[in-house]
Formats: sequence, structure tokens, C-alpha cells
Amino acid sequence: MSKAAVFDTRTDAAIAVESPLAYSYRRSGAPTPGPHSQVTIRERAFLGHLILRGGAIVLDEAVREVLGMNLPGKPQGLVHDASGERSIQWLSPDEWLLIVPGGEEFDFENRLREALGDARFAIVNVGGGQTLLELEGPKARELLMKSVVYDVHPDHFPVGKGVTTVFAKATAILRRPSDTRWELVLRRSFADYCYRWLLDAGEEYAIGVVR
Amino acid sequence: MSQIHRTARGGRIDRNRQLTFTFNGKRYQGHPGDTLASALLANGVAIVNRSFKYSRPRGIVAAGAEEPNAVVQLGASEAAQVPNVRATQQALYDGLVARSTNGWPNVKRDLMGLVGKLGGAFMPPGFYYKTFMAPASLWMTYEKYIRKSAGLGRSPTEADPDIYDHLHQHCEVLVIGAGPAGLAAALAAARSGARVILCDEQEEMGGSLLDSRETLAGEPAEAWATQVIEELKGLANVTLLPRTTANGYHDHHFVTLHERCTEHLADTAPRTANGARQSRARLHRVRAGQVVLATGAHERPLVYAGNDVPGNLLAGAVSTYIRRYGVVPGQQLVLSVNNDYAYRAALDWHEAGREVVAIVDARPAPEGDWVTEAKAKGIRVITGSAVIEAKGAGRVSAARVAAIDIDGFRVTGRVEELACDTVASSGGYSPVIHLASHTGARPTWNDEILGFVPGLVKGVHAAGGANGLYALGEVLASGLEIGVRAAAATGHPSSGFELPSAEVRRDGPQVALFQVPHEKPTLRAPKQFVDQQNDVTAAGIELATREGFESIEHVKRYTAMGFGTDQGKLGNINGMAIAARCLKRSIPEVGTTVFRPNYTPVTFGAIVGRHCGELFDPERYTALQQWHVEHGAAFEDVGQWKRPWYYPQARAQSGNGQRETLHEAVARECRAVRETVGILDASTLGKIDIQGADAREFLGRIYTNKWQKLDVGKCRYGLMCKDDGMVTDDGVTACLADNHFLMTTTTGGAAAILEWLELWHQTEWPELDVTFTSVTDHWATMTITGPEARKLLAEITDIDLDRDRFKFMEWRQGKVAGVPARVFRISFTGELTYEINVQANYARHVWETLFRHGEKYGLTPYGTETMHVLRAEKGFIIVGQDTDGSVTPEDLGMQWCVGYDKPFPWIGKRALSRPDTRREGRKQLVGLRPRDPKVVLEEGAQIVLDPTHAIPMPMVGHVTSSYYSPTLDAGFALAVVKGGHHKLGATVYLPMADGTTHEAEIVSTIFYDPKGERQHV
Amino acid sequence: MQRYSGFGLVKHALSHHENWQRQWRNPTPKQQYDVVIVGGGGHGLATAYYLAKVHGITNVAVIEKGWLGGGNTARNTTIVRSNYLWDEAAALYEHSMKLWEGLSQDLNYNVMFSQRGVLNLGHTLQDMRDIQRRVNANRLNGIDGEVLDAAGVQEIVPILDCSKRARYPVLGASWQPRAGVARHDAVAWGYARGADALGVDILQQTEVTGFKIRDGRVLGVHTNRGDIEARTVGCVAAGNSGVLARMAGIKLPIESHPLQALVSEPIKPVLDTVVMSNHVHGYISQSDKGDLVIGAGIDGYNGYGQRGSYPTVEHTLQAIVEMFPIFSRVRMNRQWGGIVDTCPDACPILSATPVKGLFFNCGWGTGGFKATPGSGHVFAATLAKGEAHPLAASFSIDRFHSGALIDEHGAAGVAH
Amino acid sequence: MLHIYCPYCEELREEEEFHPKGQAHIARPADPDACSDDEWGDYLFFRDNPRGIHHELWVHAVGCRKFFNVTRHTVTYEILETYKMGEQPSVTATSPADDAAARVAAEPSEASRQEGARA
Repeated sequence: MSKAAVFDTRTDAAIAVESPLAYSYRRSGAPTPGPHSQVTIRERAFLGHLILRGGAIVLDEAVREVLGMNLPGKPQGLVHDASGERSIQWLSPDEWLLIVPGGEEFDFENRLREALGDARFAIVNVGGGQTLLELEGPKARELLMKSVVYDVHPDHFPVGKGVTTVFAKATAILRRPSDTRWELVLRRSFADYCYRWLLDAGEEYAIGVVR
Repeated sequence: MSQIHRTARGGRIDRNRQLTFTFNGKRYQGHPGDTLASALLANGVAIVNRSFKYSRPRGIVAAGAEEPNAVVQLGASEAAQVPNVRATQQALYDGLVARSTNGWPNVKRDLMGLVGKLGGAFMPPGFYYKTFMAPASLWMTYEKYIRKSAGLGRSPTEADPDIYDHLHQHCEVLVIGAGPAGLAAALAAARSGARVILCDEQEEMGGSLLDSRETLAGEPAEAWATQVIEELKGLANVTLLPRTTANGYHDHHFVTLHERCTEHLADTAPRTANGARQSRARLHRVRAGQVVLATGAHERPLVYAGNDVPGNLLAGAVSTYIRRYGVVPGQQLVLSVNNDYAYRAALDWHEAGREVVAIVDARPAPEGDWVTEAKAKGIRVITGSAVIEAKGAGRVSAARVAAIDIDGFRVTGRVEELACDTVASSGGYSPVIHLASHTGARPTWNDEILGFVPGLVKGVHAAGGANGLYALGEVLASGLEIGVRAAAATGHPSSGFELPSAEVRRDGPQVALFQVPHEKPTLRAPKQFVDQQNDVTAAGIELATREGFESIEHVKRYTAMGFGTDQGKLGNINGMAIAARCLKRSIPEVGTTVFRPNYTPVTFGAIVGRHCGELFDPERYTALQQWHVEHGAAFEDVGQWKRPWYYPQARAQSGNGQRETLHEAVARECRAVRETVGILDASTLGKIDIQGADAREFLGRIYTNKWQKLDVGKCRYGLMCKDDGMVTDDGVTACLADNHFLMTTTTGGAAAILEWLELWHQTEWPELDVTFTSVTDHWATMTITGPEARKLLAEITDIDLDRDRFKFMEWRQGKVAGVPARVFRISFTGELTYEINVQANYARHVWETLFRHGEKYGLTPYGTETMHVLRAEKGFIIVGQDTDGSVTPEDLGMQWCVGYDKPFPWIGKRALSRPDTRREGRKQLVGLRPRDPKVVLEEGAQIVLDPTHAIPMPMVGHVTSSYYSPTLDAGFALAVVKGGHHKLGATVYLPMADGTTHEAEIVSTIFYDPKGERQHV
Repeated sequence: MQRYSGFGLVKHALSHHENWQRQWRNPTPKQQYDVVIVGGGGHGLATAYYLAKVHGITNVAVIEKGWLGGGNTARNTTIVRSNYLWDEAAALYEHSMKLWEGLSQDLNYNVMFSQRGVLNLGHTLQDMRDIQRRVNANRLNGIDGEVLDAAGVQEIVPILDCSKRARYPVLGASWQPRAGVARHDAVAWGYARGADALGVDILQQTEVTGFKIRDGRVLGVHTNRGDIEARTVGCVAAGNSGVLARMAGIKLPIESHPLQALVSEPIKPVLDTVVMSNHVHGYISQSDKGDLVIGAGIDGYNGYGQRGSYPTVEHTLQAIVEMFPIFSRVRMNRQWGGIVDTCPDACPILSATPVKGLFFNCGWGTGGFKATPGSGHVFAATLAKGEAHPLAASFSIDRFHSGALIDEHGAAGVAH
Repeated sequence: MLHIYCPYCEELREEEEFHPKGQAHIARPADPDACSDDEWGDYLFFRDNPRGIHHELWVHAVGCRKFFNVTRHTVTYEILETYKMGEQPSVTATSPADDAAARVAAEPSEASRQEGARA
């Protein structure tokens, strides 16, 4: 057993939870998508987010064993499992972001820790501190061009890529899971700012929020 | 008013539609496709402004970005005012309202003009420096009047109703300028498949092709432009940006493009069809692989006397107005030139059916095809001569022409006066090298083209006129070649395209002519303007050189040449040539001209984008923000966080909705904590998860104190220094497991400390097995503190809170309000305290559960102000308030937190034994008790020992924190005082701005519960 | 020296300005001088002027590799103030302020020193604590200033957004009425003309290529126009100080960074005071020509390129529009960068060196222009006497070894 | 506005994602207590500040959070290489790979003309 503390911070009890955007919906509202909407955003709240730290080779083995998927070894790599529900993203040469359906993260953490044994690694649950936002629509890319300094042209940002970059005056993880969809992983305390930014910048595209 | 100068046909305007606009209060008509300048000329408006220094009447000179005079105030309403709009670049729209920026009572009859006429002689360059010095006391009065004449247009007095935004663009080939060279380059690059952006500053792409009298493949040149633009529009790999000026060329091919999105439609951006706001301007931040500068060339005017009288134009501008806008800007033209190409102005004028009085050519025997054509059309060509002076008051009435000796700079012949209302001149062409110059590359002088050609850093290419090529065939060929080359450099081979055949025309060589000689020497001749916007004359430049200003940079600064909103596009080369003549040097010897961004001015709003107002800077919120807002919290900015400062409640007695003051609320909140229980949202504290076999070792190196013996389940306060020994952060770190710690940092320091830890790990100690991950946002932290804290928590937790089983400085894990929680028994108030950490998504539930159970205990929310009072009563420091980067742990009296005998030389240790940190008399943290308990000392008040000492009065320290303590019913303070630790009991003085002096006693920093019993209960 | 006056101007106008004299000579270098000043910016020229005027040392050369006043003197935002925090810095800058107050008359050259006041805004509670601390210290050091609340600020600058709506509302400010702006180029030219008239040789287009040093003592300099002997050499080369120091085998705790500034197009006067904000990072004044003169923060990386990073300009203009929403439609005309020599404690070095006779005056960072007269005055005394002037004593290089830093980052902040 | 190749992300990224952290290869003395005050002061505050080739430390702060080294020319701002922590530069002020730019930095003619300068 690892000499790190593990702690399931989630409960199955019927307890009210609030996503990082709860305040934003009340404060700024959430325009309903309409026929003119060329961009829509949708929050995927309460997912399980784990940071994996360690060497690629060691982690790859454990990830394959536990999750049945390969650890993206190349910079900016993003892979999904067959269901598309679970993903692992390269963040740095010794850091990956694992996103799984909410509630699975503690089990995965334990199984990964077991698989990794005495290896040099770390796993940190960051699910309470992050939220994921999906962007879709014909103007999604242009909205991103207004917001991030990274080149989001499809030649440069193919499906299966993810980067950490500057979003307006905040930081965001930007991913491209499919041809039509982009994802932003935002820090909780910056989420309201990013949300207001997207609504403002998306006004000319009649941005809508799917709730 | 009729458009007296509108031609019967021709031009790219839509004659079927009329637009009405207002200039200086008068209504005029124009057409779509006009610029404000072309419409003013069409209506016969000669005077558009008054000059800045001499208040001389001025007219339109140019047709583009180089225009110095036609700078107007735009805007129909106050909020929509735009200062300094160049009329030559402003598309006409219906309802446009513009005014001259200078002239009182109006631009035609200007009283300041009298001052200019009379006073002009007394205002040589530098005259300010030579006068207004006596008496010294009067300068501010003189200046008040000098300032009255400052400025061109005016700022609106209301906030901007419009929005702006940015687009982050990335491309392989950026082509700047969509004239012949740019179109050719863009087409060549586009056909390779490279990602291409083509931008152009004008309303329409096509550049010089739009007013060309030449043909391509037998068709009018503009047809080829249309065809290329159509093809480019159809290509997915090409982005076309008309009305978009490349203004700044920054490092590594980062170019800022300023797109005017709606300025051609109205002074305020109209809403879109869906009713959405749209940007008035957009700044494209382009990162390019290769950049093609196809920015063309600016024609140089000749410098002759009276060259600023309205009716003096650039030769090329005359052609542009006639061919593109269908406007002939006068009746009788005299054209003064030194080259063949400018002859087209006379040919166009002649074809428009107006009189060309003469072409005055400085060359003794001009012989190109266009010269022949002009002669064939019966136009008088006077050779070896120049217009030496334009006569006229509000408009040119005659040109004085004479034979000149260019080399000797003399008038050699009899002066002939030719009646005319327009003088156009051309002294050759200057490649537009501004953008290349921004990169730091020096331009080089080319004697053949009599101009500077751009210096080019790797990845930058200049095509066509920007590189000194002017014949259309050569320009197209150079565009093609460079487009292919640029695309290839990005890995896209291009086969280019077939060039359309251009006419073959023979042009004779030009001669160098900048300033035209006059019969009188320069200092005595009528004013010969070099930079019209700044009223810089040839005489002014000559005078500057006489006074010892020999470098062109000195000349420019002494005369203000090139500092206008046109940035010297017309004047700089002429000015250099004049300085060179005066100094008997060559132009390149006098210096080179360094242009800085912007090429043309850029609206602040566009640079700001949407980073303003609510989005100026992120506002960071905790998971409890909604609750704080609902409960009336006043907020304090702490870094980017909004933190509850205090919670003012409705005053019990007044009942009229009045809320408590800060002082009242804080007193109430403090009492609640000391007497019952309070709650603080502490979620903003930085939290860093630290894991690894060497985590403990790492902590020992980065903190000043010891970490080897901290057991699992326990917490410890730590102090962090930089290697200069100065305190930089503090916080509590808990041992979660042998190899696992949770560090807390100050709210403001969180990001910097995480980077600090990574710095040391990655650069100095990579061998240590340790990782750091921010969990600040993952956890919500709720601090309940006060005598009733245990009872309250016990109601909703399964954790054993027994005082001996869960001691001070320990943490436990369990459930609070049904939610998994880690509870830390640490205290920043001195009271019994539990810090409850839960996953942030549950924060509101736990917080509200605490309130449901806490009501009977008087649970009171408190903010940062109360937190500060309570911690100060205990002598706990706030890094950044009680420290300022010059304070060591020893200065704070925190030797207990320094592991002097730790084996590893931890960060900050060595610096503690430097001479200055060892010396006596350092400022040390102490408590201050004002003699008068009613006094609350001012934070920042300076401390002296002898308040009767004359100014400058020696100061021994200052107050860092000061509050009224409801618990003590007295003011108290923390302060740093020289040698303070040895001065307990001493009296110090605090002389204040209002003349009073407070007296205080130096005491311990701990004002409350000195033995620390309350936190242990 | 031809004296300048309003009367003289009229006289010259009547003779078509044909009789103005050169403002300074263009002399041939001599083989030997008593003192050589390396660097012909404002500080170097002021040093030469005071050496001649106060200390009677006139056999002096100022060596300038480009054109005089062409470095940071020509590239700053012209702010002059003395409200520094620590005693040592405050004394030096206030000494300078007093010289500014009579400078036009002393030089017979109008440097257009305009005491229109400087506001340093506070946007957070800690800003206000720092402001109170600084103003209290200034008062006891004999430097004018007061603490204003938001209403007081609004009264002085009606166009400033002092509303609570702002992202970082203005809570108050420090106000130094004697502070202001000056015409930067004129300062260099005025000192040059004054020094020249007293016999100082200003050698432009002359580059120092090395030092002649024997037995730990400086004996002169090598230049591209030949060797020049001098037993006292003062280096006042701002951003290039490190390069000079290396030639003499000395290391300095200095890094050169780009510092950017920008101006708007000229507009009719709307802003009569200097407004600075460390918190939102921008400062602004309006020149007598009508330009809004705007300062940006220092760039993070070393650079000698006289260019900086574009985001710095963006952030600065965001701050300006945040403070002055009415300027959104005003346009930016021109931007540029200077090379500032920064010290770890944001204070200058006025110091002897391990090489006898060789002195350095550098490290002014963003605070150089306002210090020009004081720096020259104090450095002249240091060179004349061979030991530190009392006001210079705390600014020795030694402090970086002893640890006695004078941390002015708070007061120096973004703008200087 | 620099375009910086992050050796860990293996691509060019915008300057806004990075923080400059001063001169590279400044090693903390292994035994600080053995350092004289002068040596300690040198370590803390004294930097090369060359006009020319400069090796500097940057961190990809908004990105992979890794520190790395950059060889950059401080006049042209050209980046000649970036390399990972623990590696040494291949382009230096005296290396043959260097061109005219580096000669500005080295200034051999000036260095050779010093007499009796302190090492």
C-alpha cells in the first residue's frame, strides 16, 4: 500500500451538490439555444478528475491494466476509451489528466495505486476543483480563436489533441475529442469568469447554453 | 450644394445612390465608394483644417494613410466622438458628421491664424526652450496658455458604447497589402495550399490597380485584381481581411492587424440582424510563419514655398481621386515632377476634361513614353524647372515656376507665374518600410531609387513597391516569386501562376530633388513645409543643424518632424535630405529613419478588446459566493479573489434599512468569535498536495523550520524565506501520510509558491521523489472558531472531537453534515477552531447545515477584517502586511520557527548570517499600545523617538497593523521598530498629518490570551 | 554662451534666425582629461555640468557612442516625483526635486518642468496601507504629499472612473503636488549646452572600447577615436553599464530590460495631472502637445533591443481604459522601448569600484529621468572628491554583499 | 512577442504561456555556510546581463509547468535553441555555430585591450 493518504471525497448520500457554474447561472443566466445559435456550450459537471504523476512507462502499464486504455505518450495526446466516457490527456512529461464518469474516480485511484505498488508516482483527486465545458456548433472554433492564444486550426489541432493554454486572462485545458466538439477544462474559481467571457464573446453567434 | 468637382463618369463609386454628410455644420452629398476626403473634394471644400502651430489653412494632400492635414473629428453624438480621423481613410456613410479639429471661430476665418501669421517668425523650432523662463514662478501660467493650443481632435466625454475584440490568428504566409504585388504573392502562396492571410488597409482590395491607367492581358488592370480576389475568396486556406491595417510587427513574426469592422457603416457599430452587438474594430493577433510585405510606396512631395496652401496635392493622389473616385480636385493643374511616373496625373486630369496648365519637370530632357504622350496631347512641358512657390491664400491661385540648378541648389532662370488652382508634385517614391523597421532591421539607402529599402530579418520578404520596384510587370513578377518562396519556406511547394502580360513602357530616369530652391535663401524664403502636420519647415531644419543638432534623431526631436499622427510618411525623407544638404553629408550619413509601431494609429478599444469592464481581470469566487452575496457581504479584493470583508447587518434599532458600518459589523463579528462561535470562508487559501518519498525532506529544505518528526495526523505552521533570508510566505502543512502532505499558502501567494516549489525541485533537486499539485479549488474550507465550535461541530460529525483525542494542531477525517471531510484543528484566532475541508461541490450544503445547527450558538459569519483583528490580537502575522520583503524570521521574533541545526542548508539560512541581517538596530516586530486606549493608530503611521526633532525627523519604524479590539475595548497595533525586541516598555511617538502626535508603548505582540490556552480547550 | 530670452528671440526673428549659435561644440578629443564621463545621456551630461559648475573641474570629456540624450533620456515618460519610501531613496530623489525646481533658470534653458502633481492610486486595502506608510514617511522627511480618499481623487481628476463598479475600485491615492513632468529632450540639451559653455568636451559618435587599467587603477579609456587618458572615469551608461563593467572586469548586480511606453494621438487637454496605478499597472499624463503619454510595465526578460513584448502594451492600455473609460476611442500613435538597468532592490548604484578611480552611476531602472539633476549633482561630488557624497553612501555596490538593500519595489512599482 | 519552442511539449508556443526566470545555470552553492558574504551576494544578485547570447531559464507556466533553458540573443531577440533542464547549450557566445550575432557579445577586441583588469 502506498504511503499516501487516499480519501473518497464524494458521497452517495442524497446531498445537494453545486457545480462550479451554479453561481454563474444565477448571476448571468443561461441563454437557451435557438435556431440562430451557431455555438452552444454545455457543462459536464461532477465528473471524476484525477491527476496522475510519474514515469510514462510505469503509468502506461498500470493504466492499461486498470482502465484498458493506453497512456498517451506523446505531448498533447488525448485518448478515450471505447465508450468515449473515459479519457486520459498528456499534461506534461510526467503528468496526465484522467477524466472518468463521476463516482468512478476513487475506485480507479485505488486500483491504480495497487497496480503501481512501490513505483514512484502520485495520484491526486482534483474533481471538486474543475469542471468541463463542451463547445459545439459552426462558430465554436471562431469563438475559441477569440479566447485562446493556441492555434485551433484543424490542421494544427486535430481530434485527439489537448493542450493547456491561455484562455483570455485565465488558464484552461482545451481538448478536441471529436470533429464537432471541443472541450474546456476550467478551474472552479475561474469558471465564472470564463463563462461570462464565452457568453460575451459568443453573443454575435447567438450562443446558447444547454442545461 | 452640388458636387462641382465630380466627373461625369468613371470611378468606383455608386452614382445611383446619394449619401448625405455634414462637415463643419454644412450638409453635403457623396456616393457609396467615396472616402470623406473624396467627397469633400467633390464638393469643392478646399480648407479642411488649420495647422497646429501657425494655424495656417490646410487642404487635402494625399489619398491614403500618408495624409497629414485632413485629420478631423468624427461623430454625431457625444459618446460616438472619434478624434483625429484621417478623412482619406474614412469611408463615407449616410449621416456622417465631421468637423475640423482646429480653427476658431471656424476653419475659414481663424483668429489664431493671425497669431500664426504675425507670430510665426517668433516661433522657430525650440523657441519654447529659449523663453518663458523668467520669472520661474510664472511658468505654470505660461504653460496654461500654451496648453490651450494643444491637441488635434478631442476625446469623447462619455464612455464608449461600442465593443471590440481580438482574434488569435495563425498562418503560414501573411501577405500585407493587396495591390499588385500582394495579390500576386497571395495567389502564389494560396495555390500551394499554405494557410494564407491577406490583409489590406483600404475599403477595397486592389491597391494601385484600382486607379491604374495600365492594362493587364489587354484588360484594364483592375479586372485582373477582381479575378484574383474572386479566386482567393473561394479558397478555404485563405483568409481575406479588407479594411485591415497591419500596424505593428513584433518579434518572431507576430503582427497586429487592426480591422475596422463597422467604421464604414456608422460612428457606432450597428447591431447584427439578430440584435447582437458587434465589434466596432477587431484586432487580429497574427502569428505568421513567413511574412510578405507588399505595402507599396508613398509618393514624396516636393518641398517648395507655399506648398501647404490648399490646392497643393501629391501627383499620385490626383490620379487616385480622378480614376477611383471620379473627382477632379481642381480646374487648372500645374504639375511639378522629377520622374516619369507622375506624368499620369496630368494625363488623367487632361482626360477628365480639365486644363493642365503645364508639367514642370526638373529634368533637362525627359524622354519616357508618358512624357511623349503628354506632349502629344498638347500639354506644355517645361523642363529643367520646378514650381518654386505656390501662391494663394485659402486656395492656390498661381504657381511660380523657374529653371533650377539641382546640384547647385539655385534658381537659375526667370520666374514665370502660371495661374492655376492646383499644384501637384512628385519627388519620387519611398518604399513603405515601416513594418520591416519595427523588427529592428535597419533599412538601407538605395541611390538608384532614391529611397530606403527595407532591411529584412529571416522570414520577412518585401515585394513590389515596398522593395523599390515600380513598373507593373516587375511588381507582379516580384509578388509571384516571393509568394512562391514564402510558401516553400513553410513546406508548401507552389507552381505559382501565369503572370498576365503587362504593357511595356519606357520610363526615363528620375533625378534627385527634395527641397526646391527659391530665389531667397531658405531662412528668408516663404515657408517651405516638410512636415505639414507639425508645421516643420525647411528653414526649421536648417536652423536646427546650425544650432548643432546634427543627427537626424536630434533634428526630428528639435523640430518635432515625424511626430505627428502621419508619423512622417511624407516628410521624413525630405527632412533628411534637407539636413544632409545643410550638413554637407549624404542622406545615409545623416542617419536612417527608425519607424516604430503603429503604422497608423490604433483605437485603444481595439487593443483592449473585451479585457475591460467586468472582464478586465478575472474575479475568482469560492464555492460559497452565492451565499455571501445573499447575506449582504461587502467584498475585499485579495489578488483576483473576491473575499467577504464583513457582513453588515440591518441595524437593530433604526429599522429604516440602514446597515451597520464596517466598525460596527466587525465589533459584532469579533465578539461572536470570542464569546460564542464564528465562521469564515477560508477556501481561498492556497492548498498544495505534496506526495513522494522525499516530500518530508523537501519541506525541510523549503521551510525554515523542521519537518522530520511530524507524525501522520498532525499539522505544523511553517515559514518560508527566499534565499536572501526574507520571509515570503507562511501557512500550515499537514502530514496526511508518511509520504503525503497538504500545504497551505497565503491567498495571494498560492500560484507563486507552487511555481517556487517546482523551481527548486526541477532545477536544484530533481533527484528528490516529490510532486506538487494544486488542490486549492478542489477543497472548500470553512473555519468555525470560538468557544462553542466543538459543540456545534459535534452535532453534525462522526469525528471524535474529544479534546485529548483530537488535539490542537491535529487533523481528522470523517463526515461532516454527511459529507466526507478533513477537519484541521488549527487556529488563526486564538480560539478553539476547526477548519472543515470538503470537496467544493458540497460546500453550500455543509455551510448551510452548520448554520442550521449553529443558530442556537449564535454562529456568526465573519470576513477578512474580523479575521485580521482577531489574528492581530494574538500577534499572528500576515505576510505582505506585517512583512514587506525586508523582514527575516528573526525580525519577527519567530526564532522558534527556525531550524538552525537542520542538516540541510535550507532556503534562507545562509542569508541570516550576512552582516546586514546580523546587525543591531534592525526593525523588529512588536506590539504597540496607544497611551490613549481610544486611539486607533493609522496603519502606515511612522514611529519616532523624538517628536520635537526638526524635519527631517529620524524614523525608527512604522505601524503595520492596527485595529480597535472590542475584546480589549482599546486600540492596539503591530509595528516594526528598530531594535524593538529590546525596547519593551519604551514610549514611542507617532506624529500625524493633522499635527497631532500619538504616544504609544512598545509591548509584546500578543494582546490576548498570552498563554494560548483558549485554542487548546 | 548666447543667453536665451524672449527679447533675444525677437531680435533673432528680425534677422531671420540667421545668427543663432551652436548649442554645443563638436570638438576633437584631447589626449588627456581630468575626468572622463562615459555616457552622454541626461545623467552623464548633468554630472559634467556640475563638475564644471560646482567643483570647477572643467577639463572634462563626455563620451557618447551615439548622439547625446539618445538613450533613456529620449525614451521615458518624463515623470518627476520624489515620494519614495525609504529614507535613503527619498533623500536622493528630493535632492533632485529641489534642483528641478530651479533648473530652467540655472541652465538658461526651459526644460518645461511642470509641477502638475502626481497621484499614485490605491485599489486595495494593502495599497492604502502602503500609501499611508509612504506619505507619512515623506512628510517626516520633508517631502510634500497627502493621502486622498476616492472623493478627493475624483475632485482632482474628474475623468477618472472612481466608481465602485470598477473591477478594482479606486480607494484613494497619494498626492504629491510638487511632482510633475518635464520636457525630456530639453534636459539633455540644456545640460549639454551648459556643460559645453563651461568648457566640457562632448564627444558624440565616440565609443569606449575598453579601459586602461594598471595596478588596480584606471588610467583612461580606449575609444574608436583613439585613447584618452584620465585618472577619474565615471560610467553613466544606463542599460549598457553591464557591458562597460565587463570591459573593466567588474560584475554588476544589474540586468537590462526593455521598458515600454506609448503615446496617443494628440487630443485637446483633458488630463492635467499625472495618474499612476501600480495595482492595475499603468500610468498616464498629457503632454503640452496633447499626446497622452502612457507607461507600461517593465518586460520580464533581458533585452537590449529597444523593443518589448506586445502583451505588456495590451495590459497597459487595458489599465488605462479601465481607469479612463472615455479614452476607449482615442488612438495609440506610437510605442517604443528603452533599455533600463535594473537592480535587485529597485535602487541605483552610485559607487566606487574595485578599480581605483573608476566609478559607476547606474541601476536607475525605471526611476532614472526624475533623478537626472540629483544623480548628476551627487555623482559629480563623488568624482570630484574621490569618495561617496553623503547622499550616495547608501547606494554602494557593497550592499549586495552585506545585504543592506533598500527595497523600493513598492514605491518604484510599475512607474517611475 | 516571442515564439518559444518548449522542449517538453515539443512545439512552438506563444510567449504568454511562459514566464522568464532570469539567467540559467545559476547553481546554488552546495555548502552555503562555507560561502563568504561576497560569494553569497554574487550567487543571489550578480548576473551576466550580456549584450548578445544569453542563456536563460523559462518556465512553461501555462502549459506543462516545466522549467527549461533558452539561448536567446538579447539584441535581436532571436531564440537560437531551447533545451531541457540538466542539459548544456550547444550555442554559446564562443561556439563555432554562432555567427555575427555572437561576436557582439564576445567583443574579443575589447577584452584583449584590457590591462590589469580584475579577473
